[in-house]
Amino acid sequence: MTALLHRDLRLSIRAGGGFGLSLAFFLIVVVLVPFAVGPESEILARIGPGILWVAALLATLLSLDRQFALDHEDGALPLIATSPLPLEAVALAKAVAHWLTTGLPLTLAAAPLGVLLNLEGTAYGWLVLTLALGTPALSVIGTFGAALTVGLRRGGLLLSLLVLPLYVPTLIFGAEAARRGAEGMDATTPLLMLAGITAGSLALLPFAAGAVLRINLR
Amino acid sequence: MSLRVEGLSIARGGVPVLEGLSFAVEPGQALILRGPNGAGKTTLLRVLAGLAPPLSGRIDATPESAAYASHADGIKATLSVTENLRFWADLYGRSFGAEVLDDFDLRALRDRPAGTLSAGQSRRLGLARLGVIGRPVLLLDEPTVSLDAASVARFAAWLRERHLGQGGLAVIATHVPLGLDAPELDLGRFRASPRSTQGSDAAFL
Amino acid sequence: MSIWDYANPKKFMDTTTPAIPWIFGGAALCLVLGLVWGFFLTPEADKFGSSVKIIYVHVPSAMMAINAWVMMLVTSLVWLIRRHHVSALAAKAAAPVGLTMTLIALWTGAVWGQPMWGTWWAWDPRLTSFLILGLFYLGYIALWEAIADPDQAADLTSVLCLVGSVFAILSRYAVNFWNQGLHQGATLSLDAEENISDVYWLPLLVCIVGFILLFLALVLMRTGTEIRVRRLRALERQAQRAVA
Amino acid sequence: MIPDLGRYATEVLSAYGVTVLLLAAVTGQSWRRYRRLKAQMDDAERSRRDG
Repeated sequence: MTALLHRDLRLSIRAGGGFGLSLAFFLIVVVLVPFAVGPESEILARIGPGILWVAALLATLLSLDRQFALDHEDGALPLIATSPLPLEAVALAKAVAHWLTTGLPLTLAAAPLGVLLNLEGTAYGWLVLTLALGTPALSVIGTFGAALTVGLRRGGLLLSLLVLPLYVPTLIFGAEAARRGAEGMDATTPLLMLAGITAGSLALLPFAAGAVLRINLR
Repeated sequence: MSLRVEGLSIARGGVPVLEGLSFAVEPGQALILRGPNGAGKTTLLRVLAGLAPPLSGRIDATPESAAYASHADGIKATLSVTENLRFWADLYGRSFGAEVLDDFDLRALRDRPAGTLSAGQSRRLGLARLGVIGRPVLLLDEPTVSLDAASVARFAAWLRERHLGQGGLAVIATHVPLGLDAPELDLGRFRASPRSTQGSDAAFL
Repeated sequence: MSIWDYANPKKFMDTTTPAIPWIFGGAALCLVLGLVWGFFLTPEADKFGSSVKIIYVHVPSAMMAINAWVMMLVTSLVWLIRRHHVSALAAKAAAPVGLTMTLIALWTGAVWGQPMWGTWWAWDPRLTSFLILGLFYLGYIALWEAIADPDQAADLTSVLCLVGSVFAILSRYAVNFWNQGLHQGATLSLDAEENISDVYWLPLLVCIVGFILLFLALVLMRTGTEIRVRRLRALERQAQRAVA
Repeated sequence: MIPDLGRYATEVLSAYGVTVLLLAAVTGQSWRRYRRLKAQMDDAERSRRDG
């Protein structure tokens, strides 16, 4: 599994697009929002955590369709599928690689970008904490969606439609925990739910993604 | 280590293509699949590789013993030749020995990014994967496509000495004579009857 | 005779085809009776005025929107476990009907909310949940349409239905939690069946039966259509093979 | 004929209207497709029996 993870990481670093595209998109959204809603810092500070969460979600969505598409195009997928590595592990490796190239950089970039949205002192910690807890779930759920649509023409649009409702609970609990934390309210429940979704997705969805890949490779 | 197939029926897209197929390949032996386009050569190899389930019949082979090679080589253009091969070695938990580079005449190319290789060169790289992963059962789908005569001979020599000679076996779909002393199996004889009652369409007939 | 005998497409068609007109008749009868009763013959409620009449279309459609998804979940499981084609096709047939029910529930819910909340759309937990349910239906239908091979499509949509169900329940919980945080329990709930009097309850019951029968008739009819599509395709491919 | 709906007339009427419209639409679509496929199927069965 580390072999596949290692290769995917190296590929996305060589291609350059992996990190760059999602981060650039994240930056663009955060820079544009103040132009659209006005420069009042109280408003920006209040909607900031939500904006950053939506931006992170969309940036994640942006890079999903390449997860299996490249391996499908050059024929590597059936070769990997016939290797000793079970497809469930392949899906998990892909999800981890995706998180390391999008979720993790987004989490790290969120705090500096929060300055642009006038976040208050405690809000930074909550934002980074919720993103660190929540983005793995976004990657695993997205991997399941990418596995569903592998090999489909116009799979990208369909992928967004399929993944969008699946992202709703993660977004709600993640943004809610960040907001409550920032406003000094008790954020234990949404934080626990967020961690639960991430743990559950990590544990179960690779099996669904593996099953779906097997069907798509038939 | 041998590969036995008994009463195998297989389908492509829910339609039966081959029925009642039986054969056995012993260690050191190769089997050449023959038949016109659409006869089911690729489908059979995919079923043997475990990518698709058979409609019925039995495949007896040691699990985790087969390697499949399709038309496409799954080569990553931004990785070098060595990096590509090392990935497959790692994935199969094998050590990567440089002698494979000689077997497939890749030594001079080993640090080139795979994206800069010609079609024939990248095919050689694709085949070199088989040397790296060391599986005793090879399922090869048109392995010689885009290879020149010298490369075909080199590949045949590798197959004969390094693979079959070491007790491996192979099932090969090819139109090009490889110069192997191997029996041929004409799939045309096993074509599924149009009245076949197998396959997912049959429930609606 | 076992219930699984009906999983044979021919047996299914032979049994359901004669029944469809009767179910449709029953559905039409109940719907006309229930809606006319509800629309013309029920009194206004103290608090809600005449807007209470909306429950006769809202409650049944909302129920069927959820029941249709549950039915799809069951038939998807049957397909994955027992590989009965009729089951997979029934799930495919039910999805557009379920989507229609969701749209009706959304529209009538929004229209109900307009006088109550003074706005056409409020992020009320129930309305939001139905919006998400509608997205699930859309994705499910789009996935069926996108895949050419029917068996592969059946497999993939079934897995999506399974995973989607888990996330739909999660979303329901999440949405409840999320909105509660915005304004404390001030939302008006539509189904106060427990304290509703018989004057409203009886016509509502007739409407619910009507919606159930209509759903049943539509699903049976659409499943029949899907079976015929598959049979035509199978015959065509058999003819092609005979020529080749 | 139509009962006095008071100030909620628009809401109630549009709710019933949209419901009837959507139900009619899905029923109509299902029915048309059912008829079309039945005709195609009958054609296919006939030519199979004759041919």
